[in-house]
Amino acid sequence: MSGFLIKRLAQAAISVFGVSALIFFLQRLTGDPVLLMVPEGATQEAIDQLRATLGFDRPVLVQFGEYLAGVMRFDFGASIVQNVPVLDIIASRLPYTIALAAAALALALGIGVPLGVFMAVRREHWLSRIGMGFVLAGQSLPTFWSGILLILLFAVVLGWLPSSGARQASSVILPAICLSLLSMATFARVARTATLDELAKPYVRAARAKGLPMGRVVTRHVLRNGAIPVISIAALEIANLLSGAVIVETVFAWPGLGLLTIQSIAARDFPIVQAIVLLGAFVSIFLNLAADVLYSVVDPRIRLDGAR
Amino acid sequence: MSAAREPVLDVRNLRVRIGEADVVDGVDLSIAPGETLALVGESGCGKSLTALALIGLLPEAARRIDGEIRLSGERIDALPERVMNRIRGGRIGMIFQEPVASLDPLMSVGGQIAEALALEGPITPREARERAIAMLDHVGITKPELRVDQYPFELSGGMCQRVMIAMAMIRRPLLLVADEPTTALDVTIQAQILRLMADLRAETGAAVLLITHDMGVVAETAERIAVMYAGRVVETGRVADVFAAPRHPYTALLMRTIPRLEGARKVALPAIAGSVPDVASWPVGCRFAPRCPLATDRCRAEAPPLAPVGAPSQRAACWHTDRVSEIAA
Amino acid sequence: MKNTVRFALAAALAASTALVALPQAALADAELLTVDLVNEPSSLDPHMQWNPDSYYVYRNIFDNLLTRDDEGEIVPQIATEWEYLSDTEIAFTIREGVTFHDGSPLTAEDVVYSVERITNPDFGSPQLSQFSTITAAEVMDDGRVKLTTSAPYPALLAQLVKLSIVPQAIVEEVGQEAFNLNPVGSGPYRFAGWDRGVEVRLERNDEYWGEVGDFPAAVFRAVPDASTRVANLVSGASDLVVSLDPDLAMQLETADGVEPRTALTERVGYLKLNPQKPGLDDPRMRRAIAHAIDRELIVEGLLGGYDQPVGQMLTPAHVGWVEGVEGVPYDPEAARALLDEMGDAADRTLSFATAPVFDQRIVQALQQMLTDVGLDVEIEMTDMSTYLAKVRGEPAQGPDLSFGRWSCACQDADGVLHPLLHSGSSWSAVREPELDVILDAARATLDEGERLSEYAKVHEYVAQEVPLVPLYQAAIIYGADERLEWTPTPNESLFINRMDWAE
Amino acid sequence: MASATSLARRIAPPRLWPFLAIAAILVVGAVLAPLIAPYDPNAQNLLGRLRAPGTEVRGVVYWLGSDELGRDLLSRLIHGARVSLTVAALSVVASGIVGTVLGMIAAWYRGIVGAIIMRLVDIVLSVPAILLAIITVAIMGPGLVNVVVVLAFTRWPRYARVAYGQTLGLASMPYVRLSRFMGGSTLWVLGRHVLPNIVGPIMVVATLEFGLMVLFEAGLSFLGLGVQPPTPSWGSILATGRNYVTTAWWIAVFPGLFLFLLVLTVNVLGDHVRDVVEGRR
Amino acid sequence: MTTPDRGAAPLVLVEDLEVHFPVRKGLFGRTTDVVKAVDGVSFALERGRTLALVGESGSGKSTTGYAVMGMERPTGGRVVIDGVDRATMSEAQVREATRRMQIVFQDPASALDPRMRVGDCIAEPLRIHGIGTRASRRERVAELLELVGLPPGAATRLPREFSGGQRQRVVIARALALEPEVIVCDEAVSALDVSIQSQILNLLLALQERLSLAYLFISHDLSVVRHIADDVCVMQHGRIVEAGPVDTVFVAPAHAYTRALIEAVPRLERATRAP
Repeated sequence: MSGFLIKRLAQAAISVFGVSALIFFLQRLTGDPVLLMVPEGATQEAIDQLRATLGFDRPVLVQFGEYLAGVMRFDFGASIVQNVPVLDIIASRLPYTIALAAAALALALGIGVPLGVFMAVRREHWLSRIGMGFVLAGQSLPTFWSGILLILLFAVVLGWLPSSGARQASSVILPAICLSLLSMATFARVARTATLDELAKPYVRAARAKGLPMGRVVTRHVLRNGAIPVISIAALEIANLLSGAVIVETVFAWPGLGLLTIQSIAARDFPIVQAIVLLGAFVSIFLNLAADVLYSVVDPRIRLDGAR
Repeated sequence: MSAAREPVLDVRNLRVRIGEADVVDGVDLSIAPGETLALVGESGCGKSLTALALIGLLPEAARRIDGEIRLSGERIDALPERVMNRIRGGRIGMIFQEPVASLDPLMSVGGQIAEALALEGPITPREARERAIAMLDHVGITKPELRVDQYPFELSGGMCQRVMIAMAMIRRPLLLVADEPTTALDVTIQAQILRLMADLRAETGAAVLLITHDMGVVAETAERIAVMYAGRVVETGRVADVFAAPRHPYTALLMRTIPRLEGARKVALPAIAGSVPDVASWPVGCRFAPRCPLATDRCRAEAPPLAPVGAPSQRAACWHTDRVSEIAA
Repeated sequence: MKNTVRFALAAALAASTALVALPQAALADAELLTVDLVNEPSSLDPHMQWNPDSYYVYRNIFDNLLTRDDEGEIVPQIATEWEYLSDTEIAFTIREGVTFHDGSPLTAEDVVYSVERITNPDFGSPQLSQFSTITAAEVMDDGRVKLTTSAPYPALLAQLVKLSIVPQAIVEEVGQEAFNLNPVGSGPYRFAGWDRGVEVRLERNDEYWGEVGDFPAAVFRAVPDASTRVANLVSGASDLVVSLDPDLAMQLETADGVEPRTALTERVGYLKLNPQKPGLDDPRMRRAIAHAIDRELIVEGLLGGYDQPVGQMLTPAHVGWVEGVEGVPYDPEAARALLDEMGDAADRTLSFATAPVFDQRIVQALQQMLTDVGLDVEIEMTDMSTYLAKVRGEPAQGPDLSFGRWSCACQDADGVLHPLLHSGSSWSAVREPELDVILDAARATLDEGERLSEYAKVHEYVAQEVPLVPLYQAAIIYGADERLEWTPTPNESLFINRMDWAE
Repeated sequence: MASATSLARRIAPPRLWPFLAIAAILVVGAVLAPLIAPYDPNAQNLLGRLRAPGTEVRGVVYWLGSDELGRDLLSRLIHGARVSLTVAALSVVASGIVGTVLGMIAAWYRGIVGAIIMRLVDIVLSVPAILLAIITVAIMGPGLVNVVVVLAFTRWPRYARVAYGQTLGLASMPYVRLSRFMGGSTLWVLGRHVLPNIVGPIMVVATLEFGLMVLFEAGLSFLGLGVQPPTPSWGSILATGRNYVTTAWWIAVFPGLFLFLLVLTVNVLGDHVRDVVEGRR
Repeated sequence: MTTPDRGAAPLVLVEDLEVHFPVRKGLFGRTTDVVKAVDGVSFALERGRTLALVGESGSGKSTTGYAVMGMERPTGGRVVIDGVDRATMSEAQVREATRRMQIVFQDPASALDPRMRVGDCIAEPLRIHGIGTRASRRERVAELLELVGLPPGAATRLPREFSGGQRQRVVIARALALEPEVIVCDEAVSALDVSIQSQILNLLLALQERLSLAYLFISHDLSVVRHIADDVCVMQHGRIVEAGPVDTVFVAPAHAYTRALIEAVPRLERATRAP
């Protein structure tokens, strides 16, 4: 167990370092934020002065070294644009991201998985066909488009829900629906595939032969066995939710990290982007790790030594 | 007619269709209490589908289009699912070819046995566990109190098959259907499992439908045999009678084509030409005709009925039962 | 399945707890003015940033040395009057009785401190270039504040409209970072809180020396998507939204209870030509381009008539606007003739730089108009940062054409024409010594008449040589609740104390 | 004969025919766009802006209405099909090839090479795709080719993962071991045995990705980073159209409908490909 | 034995062969245990003879076969091919040894690339070894198909169009392509239907006679082994418990395990004794 963890953490460290370096240098290839900060017509001297004040006139490698040294001390710097410590900014945005992602994930899992299982168990049922149509429809529309439709319908026409922002708890509903559509389809598909795979296995027939009704076979055996692919997809999907949130958060003015990401990239606010990427890398590594741990909980055959 | 004489299983004219093809084509079977009937055939002859049709667990693509199935005289072929669930595992136990894969990999073997017990009626977990342990012990698993909490992957194939047998027999079924129960096992394990099945049969008086492709296994375990070829029973009778004088060329060839521990060595074995035809291209007439050394035009045009021939117990579906001894020689 | 269900439940639980933890706003609707900006302010320290979303907010917290009235005239704010001591020295009388939100009085020292702070190169204010001509600020014996410039600088007063006064004592005591998080000014509203990413809250300053606002509180939210801003306004979630385009304004006109509010600003929409590139070094091609463009059609057909076509690189809101300058007329025939004259030299694909923040319809319409007279134009849209780097760099490497909307936020020709046309400016692609002389001369005198005559020459040059094609004076379009009493001004400020509900 | 029919039915059962028809129409429409489109998709008429479907302005009939610059929406949608399909197809092909090759190599060599490649997969997967896209566009500038490059760059790990797993599995298959044992070179074994056998699962990923790529391009257009204006893509039309939902619904509704049909078709066909590949039908 | 005389040395000589697999377990994935799959096995296979390795699953018989083929690296002992130790072979010698030894697996389905036409499958060893032109290879494929009793048209079809027995014939044809001297048959007939099994056994016997092949015949089926082999090694837990000519071992098994194995084989004869 701990050997496995150490190996995974070492791999993770390499990945995180790679991600940081990649993003650090890529970003600096795209120029710096100075021009975005100064008024139109700012003189060259003023621009150079600001550049020097912010430290962008130094060699990139020096900047990278400094950045790494900072990260080692858990110092992620301050936002160039906002002049506020990056950690404070991220800490204030993170709850919104978690709320949105969790709500979307709950919707996606809560609807997608049962739907997928149903579609596998009752393949010819009319509900299966409708369900599949619904799922396909959900993932066939760009979120920026379904988003505005949701706003127009539920906020403007019906007036049931807030149109945007995060003032009330109910504000999360529309963006969560919008964000969950794609993942819901993915979960439904994976659950369907996994269930179909399991249904074809000999133990299902054997369980039926010992007299278990189909429903019990599904709930007691198939679902548990089919959970593994769902778990591994869930880990990937959470990462997707976070990145899909960029557009959803933009449309719904939801103050999560997605919106912050895109704004920070546009503003070339390097320290924030850098920190978000780092956070993202950690989250994705953590999720994969969590998925592995979950596998071993579900499946006695998997011990955490990396081998099945 | 006394209850004892009534067959445990009586199947009439069973037909199973996949797509356009009748993969099981008019099969009749009957097993007396305490008797073992061996259903023999090569892969794809429909013997497993026959077994699955008996317990109403045909795969999605297949459907039973005809046939009466009686269990101790009672029709079970048109029962609602709910009632059928009680028969499965209760009055008919079944074991399969792949013992490891036939157990849920994520549930302890004790759990799976307990699950079968719970179907019988309310039972406390403690009692279920005790009965599971007792049954494991009964099927010859050492240290049952340890094994009961283990998972299938921690057990060998032979042990898994013992677990399967335990699960199938724990509710004392009238009929045990065993679909190639020893094919995946080593010979020494096979011998043990067959002995275990024989012991349990003797103890419970259950009838056994044993599906196998191994004539040796048939010889050692069954009283009666039904040989299937391409969806039909081509010969049936008491094992001793059929083996002594097979009346269908396929049976005869099948018995001669196997190398034996007491035969000649390093010589060409009598072979059956060609291979088992695909379901989609089953010939008209006698389906064995294309591979049969005795085949005539009649065979290729007209399917022979399963008719009494030879010993009193014996029946064969061949136009040339009289010439089969030519091959057997 | 049990696991997935359990997982889903856990996720739902996490979601609901996270939501409960969110800050809840509870204010009576009518008491609170809700304004939807595009982005949240980057900083509320008035010296630390330069962008409209910050300005909209902090301008209500801070008073500036000078300000403009609704007609756009420069009028007193913290300075009550001013007097030129010489061409390079100007003395300001500081208003008495003004207090910061903490109750401390605003003094001449605070004014000097504010000037020194923003002009200190090490401080790194993005606004440095607007005030860099100021070389000294001192409190005079009579309590007035004297500013000294390195040379006569006619746009100084216009620039000082943007100089916010910060409290020296507080800034020095709490330090830069804390002041940034909790800004204290002397304006009509005080800072009440900032949920990062969500909203900035302001409260009315009841002790304000000037016009005290009617709204007890205001909230500024960041809503990046224009369609969402419109939806917010229509659904009643906000009272005022900024930055709409004419087509969205049209939506408001058809909706109940809301309406567009517009004002012509000092922004000039223009097409910049790069005379340093082959083909475009020929004035005939540049004239042809100017002839090809139908400003009227763009304004009337595309911009819904909110904007105003211009023939010079200024707007009537600018000092330096010369009445009657027509610019190059729309004449596609003349354009084609000029291009024919050039022959093969005109056969080149012209790159046309733009960025997503600009109205792409205009850019595409321009492209179409140029295509119509036989030019081959390819749009290169990049994000703003890349766009700025391209249009500002060495012209030889820059794009052939670029679209822009220029604002110096000073309503003075010097802030537009000097950077865009002077060879010493990195924003200019023009290398014309004679023009440099004119621009320098116009900048070196405080005499408005003299300046006007110099700028008339510049307009003449632009119309003749066409380094720029002035297109229109941009309108700013807000969406507002019909009941909101408020008129937008050219300098794009949102003074909450000048707003009220009707009735 | 009968088996040929049943094969045809297995590959294209009747319930798929409507979707195959849609796919065919879309592809043919995209290929023949210049011939089919009634007007020049970029021809503006600022005096004929935002006209409802069926309106005629100076001899030009806007069957599906006109857009915010008075261009014929139908013509733009037909040409847009070209762009959307091209971007999706090219990016799927590019990322598919890169990912498959890297995945196979990683599984074949294992060890250091495999570790490096799979770490790279982790890295790219752990960075939000949109962020990589934005940065890449910022460096390279937008445009059709660059959009494809961006998509390929961000999506290849998905194929690499599948190729990796599949190749690992195949490497232990007797025929692969035998080929290798007999002295088959890496290129030989990977090219002759591994690649043909992992094409199925890769195709499954590709069909899923295809729909996503169409949406991704649309997302980039929404953020102003898609194909260059005035080039029409469904995504870019839809992105502008959403500003006109209440005033000129047709600009957003028609591309939305087309996009929906396309992605739906791809998904339905993709599901079918998956079922066939995985032997579930 | 030590003289590298081609005539005298057995074709395959295995001495004290050990194949141990590490089992990684425990906290840090240390090697805490080894599985002794093959543990000191010795035998010799002569030209034109059939040596059977018989035993139950896990007895190490397949691993031994792989080690002989060079597909598994021994951890101890020697595999000597025609007088040359595998461990000391040059690259060219390895190549040559590869050519002279071929293997037929149990499952013909997984032994053939499902996407490769049968002709290409059979010609693959030739192509890899760079033997012949396209045309000559096609000829050779036709020859081989005939040799194993398949119609010439088979070359252009895919494996899935054939039955299990026919596929095993294809596998055998491929094994014969390089004119090997030894064929390792790893449970080569175990997965086949009974009616097919005898066909393949007959084919193997015929081929041996015609091409003087040596077989290393790995099987768990004692009846089959007795039928086809000259000599037999009975394996249990990685060791040979009994070895000798088939007649001797089957008639008078010396080891208890051998006796148990033989006794466990179900026999037709017993049916007649049944009540």
